[in-house]
Amino acid sequence: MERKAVVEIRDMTKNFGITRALDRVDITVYAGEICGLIGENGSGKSTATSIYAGMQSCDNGQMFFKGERWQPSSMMDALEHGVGMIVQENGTVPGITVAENIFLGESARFRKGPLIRRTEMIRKANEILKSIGADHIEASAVTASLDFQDRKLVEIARVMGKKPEVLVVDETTTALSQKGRDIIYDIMDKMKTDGKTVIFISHDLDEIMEVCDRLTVLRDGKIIRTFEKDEFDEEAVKTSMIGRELKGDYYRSDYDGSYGQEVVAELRQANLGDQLKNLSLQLHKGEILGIGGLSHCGMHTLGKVLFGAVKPESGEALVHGKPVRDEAYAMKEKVGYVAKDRDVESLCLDASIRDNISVAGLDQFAVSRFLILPSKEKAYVKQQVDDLSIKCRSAEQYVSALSGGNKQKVAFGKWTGRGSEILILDCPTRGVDIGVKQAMYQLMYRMKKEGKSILLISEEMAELIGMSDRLIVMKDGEIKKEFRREEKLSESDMIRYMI
Amino acid sequence: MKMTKRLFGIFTIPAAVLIVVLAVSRIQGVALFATEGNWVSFFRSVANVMLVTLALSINLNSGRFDFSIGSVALLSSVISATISIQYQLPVGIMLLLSVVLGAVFGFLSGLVYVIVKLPPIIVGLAMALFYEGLAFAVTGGYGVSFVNNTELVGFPSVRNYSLIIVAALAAVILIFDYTKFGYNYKALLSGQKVSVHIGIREIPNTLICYGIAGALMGAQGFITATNTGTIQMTLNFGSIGAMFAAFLPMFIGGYIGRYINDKIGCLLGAVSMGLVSLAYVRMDVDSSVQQIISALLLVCFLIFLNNEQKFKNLVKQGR
Amino acid sequence: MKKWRRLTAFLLTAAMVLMMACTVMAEAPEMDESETVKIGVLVSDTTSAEALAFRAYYEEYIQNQYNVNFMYSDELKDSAGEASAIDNFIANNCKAVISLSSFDRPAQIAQCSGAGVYYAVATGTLTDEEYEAAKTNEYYVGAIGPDLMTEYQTGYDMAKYFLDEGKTKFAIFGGAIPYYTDMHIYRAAGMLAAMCDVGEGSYKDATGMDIIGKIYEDGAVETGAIGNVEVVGYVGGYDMDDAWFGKCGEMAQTEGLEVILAVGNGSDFFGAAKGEGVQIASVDAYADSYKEAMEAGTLNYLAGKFSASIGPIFMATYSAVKGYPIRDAEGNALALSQGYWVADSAETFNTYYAVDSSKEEPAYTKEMLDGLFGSSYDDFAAFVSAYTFDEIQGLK
Amino acid sequence: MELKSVMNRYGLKQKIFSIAPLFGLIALVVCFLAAATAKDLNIAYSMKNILNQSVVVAVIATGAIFIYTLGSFDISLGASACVSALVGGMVYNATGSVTLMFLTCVGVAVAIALINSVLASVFNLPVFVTTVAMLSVLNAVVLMLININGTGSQIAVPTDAVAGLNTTWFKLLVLVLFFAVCLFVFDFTKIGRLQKFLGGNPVCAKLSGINNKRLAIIAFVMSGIAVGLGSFLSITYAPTLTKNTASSVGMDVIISIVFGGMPVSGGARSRIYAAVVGAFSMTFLNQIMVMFNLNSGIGQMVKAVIFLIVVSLAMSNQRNKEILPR
Repeated sequence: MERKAVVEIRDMTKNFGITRALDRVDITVYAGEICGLIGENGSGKSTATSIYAGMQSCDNGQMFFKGERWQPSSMMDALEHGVGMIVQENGTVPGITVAENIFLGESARFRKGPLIRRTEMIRKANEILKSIGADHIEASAVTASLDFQDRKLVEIARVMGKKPEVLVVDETTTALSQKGRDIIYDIMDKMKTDGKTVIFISHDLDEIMEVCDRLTVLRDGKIIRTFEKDEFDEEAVKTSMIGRELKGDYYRSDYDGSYGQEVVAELRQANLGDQLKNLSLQLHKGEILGIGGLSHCGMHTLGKVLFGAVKPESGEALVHGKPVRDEAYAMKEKVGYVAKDRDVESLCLDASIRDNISVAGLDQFAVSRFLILPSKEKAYVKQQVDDLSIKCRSAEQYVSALSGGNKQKVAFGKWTGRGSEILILDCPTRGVDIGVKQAMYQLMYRMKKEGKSILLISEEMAELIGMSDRLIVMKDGEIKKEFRREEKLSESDMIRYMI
Repeated sequence: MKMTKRLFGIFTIPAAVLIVVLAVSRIQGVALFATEGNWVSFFRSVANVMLVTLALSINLNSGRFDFSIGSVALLSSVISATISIQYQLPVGIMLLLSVVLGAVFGFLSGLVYVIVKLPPIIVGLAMALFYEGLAFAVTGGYGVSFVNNTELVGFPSVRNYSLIIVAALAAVILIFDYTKFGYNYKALLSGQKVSVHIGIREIPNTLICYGIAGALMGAQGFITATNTGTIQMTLNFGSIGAMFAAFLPMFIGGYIGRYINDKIGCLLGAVSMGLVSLAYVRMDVDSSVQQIISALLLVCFLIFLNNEQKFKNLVKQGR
Repeated sequence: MKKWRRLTAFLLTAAMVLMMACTVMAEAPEMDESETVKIGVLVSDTTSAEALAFRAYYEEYIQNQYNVNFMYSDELKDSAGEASAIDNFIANNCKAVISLSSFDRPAQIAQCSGAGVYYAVATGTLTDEEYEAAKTNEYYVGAIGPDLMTEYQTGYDMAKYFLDEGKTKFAIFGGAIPYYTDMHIYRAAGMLAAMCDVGEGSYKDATGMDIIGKIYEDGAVETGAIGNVEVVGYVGGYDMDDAWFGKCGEMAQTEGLEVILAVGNGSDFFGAAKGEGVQIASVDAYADSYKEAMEAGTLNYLAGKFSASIGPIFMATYSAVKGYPIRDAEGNALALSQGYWVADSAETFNTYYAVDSSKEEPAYTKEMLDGLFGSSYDDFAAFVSAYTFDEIQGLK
Repeated sequence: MELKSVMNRYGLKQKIFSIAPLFGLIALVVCFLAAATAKDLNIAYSMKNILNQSVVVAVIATGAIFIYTLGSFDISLGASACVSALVGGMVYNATGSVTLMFLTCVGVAVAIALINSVLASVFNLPVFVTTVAMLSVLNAVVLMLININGTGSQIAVPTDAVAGLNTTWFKLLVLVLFFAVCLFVFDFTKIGRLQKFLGGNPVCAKLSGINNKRLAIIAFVMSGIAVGLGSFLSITYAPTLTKNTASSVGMDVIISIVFGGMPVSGGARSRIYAAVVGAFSMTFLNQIMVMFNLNSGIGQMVKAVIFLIVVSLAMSNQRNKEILPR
């Protein structure tokens, strides 16, 4: 049977400053299939698809859509002509209604004379929400009042309302509950049976192999290999993703799961809105305590409370038995906190590597904790850069110019440099490529062995299972289940308590 | 939202101001609205404050602090008055001219901003200097005077000011709430990056914002000019003062805007300020005392806004 | 040390004056115009009608007649601004500074004489103490302008004019009284003094010149009855905000008000708002806007400076720069008072205005000024004291 | 190999643009000297004059950099300088002590700064709007001070009392010393480092244990000291004080800081020398205008254009092509 090429990308090149994000990439996707794109962070998979979906332009190369030359001027334009994309980051505008988000940039559709008919817009939006199975969302609600998952569904509604021929789904499922995932899978299936095209981007190998008919691997802006369904093989895909075989352990290899007796940090009956409900937990010396759950189960808040950044309404956070007043106190007690939202909470992007690393370590190298001697600072920063092998031109380079993995290393360096004994890591490997991930897992393990304690909050179940001594599953601000470290523990065991 | 809560939110501030002002003037033994002139000056300050507040908030809501609005009012009124005197135009045409010229100068400010892509505050400062200088150069420093042009100085009246208030308010509500531009404006306002990625064109939208703010300032400049029949020149940022008076009504407008259209909030904020101004006039309050009262009002309201939750908790505990 | 220097300066000046007197007697002073003389002009309020009219006279008339080049300061707001502007003039090699700015005159004099630059006050006077300190300073040319008594009298005459017409209800616009600007206080005091005299009453228990002190105490004028006349309204300051314009409007429309007496800017702020039958009087300059106001009947009385009034002080300065300072017998610098042209009808206003705004034949022409070059103090004083319109026209 | 050289060049470019304002200053100096030669200017006197006219703004702006670094904005600096100078002048007239006057100037300015910062930080108010309110309070205070004083429109310190300090060397000394202190605090102590970080990303700063309230108060105190010094210097320069004393300083400070290449959003790109560079650049620019005896209106237009050009050049490497800056 002759397959009909719908999406064709030929010889596409894109540079960001000095970085070559795409290097002569060719991609072809056919009607009636779900094609997966996989690769490490910065491999170019999102760049290529976002260019095709009109979000940005390429420097060189050609695109075709159903055999015709394809040059969308914007996402709106692309969507108008049949190519829709659901983006990785939050793609909704918080301050306006759901309906306005669904028809973002195309309010003119409801124009009568020069004026826009609001009620008509809301009615149409409700129709679309219903058609994708998200009728629990009210189109006249303000988007900011929805949770993350529903906002994602609004975005999906925006795209699906246009009945696209091609749908690009970029790492959308990670943060969704089963219900959200099911909605997306249903949509993808339906498109496939209708003879339309889906491009599915994910870093989750299991998921992508399950869903896709074909799989293209990118690395460093180049197409490495395309696997047909019958060629799918986890190890082979992984190898082509990172370009070498992973040497050594990925996660930790032992199933020992033991830790010290001493409680170094704990929460006592902490309450905070719907985020924490009478929650107590203890972190021990030399323990990696994993906390898993859906994005809004309260685990991210938990991390902040333990670091003193957020005050619980009642109950308390203790470190070494004493209440944590604020972040500065926590730091004095050698607690470190790597936040989930790296670019906003962990780093100051518009500052140098030096600034970012030394800001938390001033009490380590500043004379009398006050005077900064350039030579001492340089040495301190260099130590962290070397220890974590941060790839950079110099320590004076702005953090904004670094890749995701290297940024995260800087965020780590901030805390490891000052000898933190207790590390609260919130999604530490989010948006980090496999190579760096592995390095971080090994670092965590080493720290555990050194007797340090780690609270690992993550949305990635594999790494929780792979790394934790103890694993707590949260839902709606409560602890639903606690697992001990064991070989047999699987993701489905966890999911049962999460959803 | 319940209707009572809504009405409460809308009218608490203006009503409270009215009650306080009435009570104080009763104690002082003066009537607030004694003469026709009092009504005229009340409506004038409402119109004035509302126009500046709207103009300021259009851009400030989007994070663009534009220092040049005062100079736009100055320059557009200078040119429109000069032309009107020269060709003996009726006052309605002068108003129209002011508004159009204001829109043009506002648009130009915006154009410079989108071309140089510097923070709006910097561009605003430069444009304020430029427009003040231009107004000075155009009139040779003399300013414009048409005290004796009965056509033009006959403008101030309750009816005319109300017409301006209603027309301006209707126009901005229509434009910002019922047009494609308005929908895109709101989207860009709280989700700049997402909206741009989607394909909403930010530059034209921004230019229109500056144009509308300029048009409003053109009307404001017209009101100031026709009030006395003279336009005094100013240099070295003398024109930015007008903006500071708009902060309090803008915050009040923002608060009221939670319960009703935010533009109407601006009007109610301006009404509150108009009452306070009138009270100053009627009770002959010394200008330094005025300044201190205004500053205290601003600070107190800000403290309330920024600590609202704490206040609510206090009230709850109090019960 | 200091005394020594002063003494030497004094002796030197005296000697010079003596020598000068000898040379004057010996031969007529000669105007050498081979070199362009740069003169700096200090202006505090660059946008006032008065300042602009003065500037036009210097730049469009004097500069065309003599080999001089005027350099103007920017708007000045305080004494630091004055000092900077003078520094600029000195750096630009100005030979003299003519000042229309009065934040700190002693400092201006000190700064100029320190740099060997001549200094003159236009449209104003020094206080007695200031004059005492400066009069023998070689670089201090002198001051010509309305002294404070002239200001007082101007206010007095203005109010008297209307009182004589039988008007009894007045409102006063106090301009910069809240900021304690002397000339505005004296003008207002003069107005009130006239009311006391005619109305046979007193202002806060004071009459005549004592009223000046009362205004200084309050920084404002109090409303109320003065005998059988009444001050029904008062506004001061230049706040230019809604409340201030409201006050102005309210004052202009006060029930029964007959006349608004303004220390300045009368028709600017009240012309548009005034009620039926209210007359306005003001002190200012013979500018375009006042011409229209007079013709339209919005303004009924104007005591105005004429733009050429700063002609003589230019000549005194120019003369000094060229080596012929004008000094009295004791070697003292000029201290001359000069008053306003008063117009009470559109007709007189227009007659004055035509002369005042002429760039070919202004009130003081080159021919008239040339006669002052190197003249004696007395001749100079006589010339300046004949400042009324008719007197000046009579000289032509 | 090629990539490396490109990277080096990129790094270099970043550096060059960051010192563009310095080039701007040099260009202005060159223009000034060229014009001065052509226009027969007394250059030696002019240099002294330029110092006189820059020093107050340079000192105050240098202190204000600490506030700007936090991404805040203080519009009440000019009014604060006026109040400090007036109170200082009154204290001198009451006591006859220059030292007391100096201490009063600094004390009053610091007190005002403290009120500003404590109000803003205790009640979580936006700093800019707080200073707008403070501006109107201070303006009222100025009128009252002049009222209380009762000697008419001014408070005059005898010229002789401060003439000894109205010298080039004293001014240079104050400027250099204060600049050195600020440079030290800004670049070599924890305070400056944390302030830059706080300005760059307040959320991350909080999560790095930085106490934003304390740093904001320190920033305001630094600017208060600067305002005090500035008001003292302006008394020595022009001892007759009126309601308009230092009235143009407020805006001059903002313009100078921006002209010197300081990003209005503060953060890590903040430079302590921006204020001095900007203040002197503005004075040189003004001097060039003066030489050409431009009409005030046209002069101001030319200034606006040059200001925009220099600032655009200085910030040309910080621009986001995709969305407009806010």
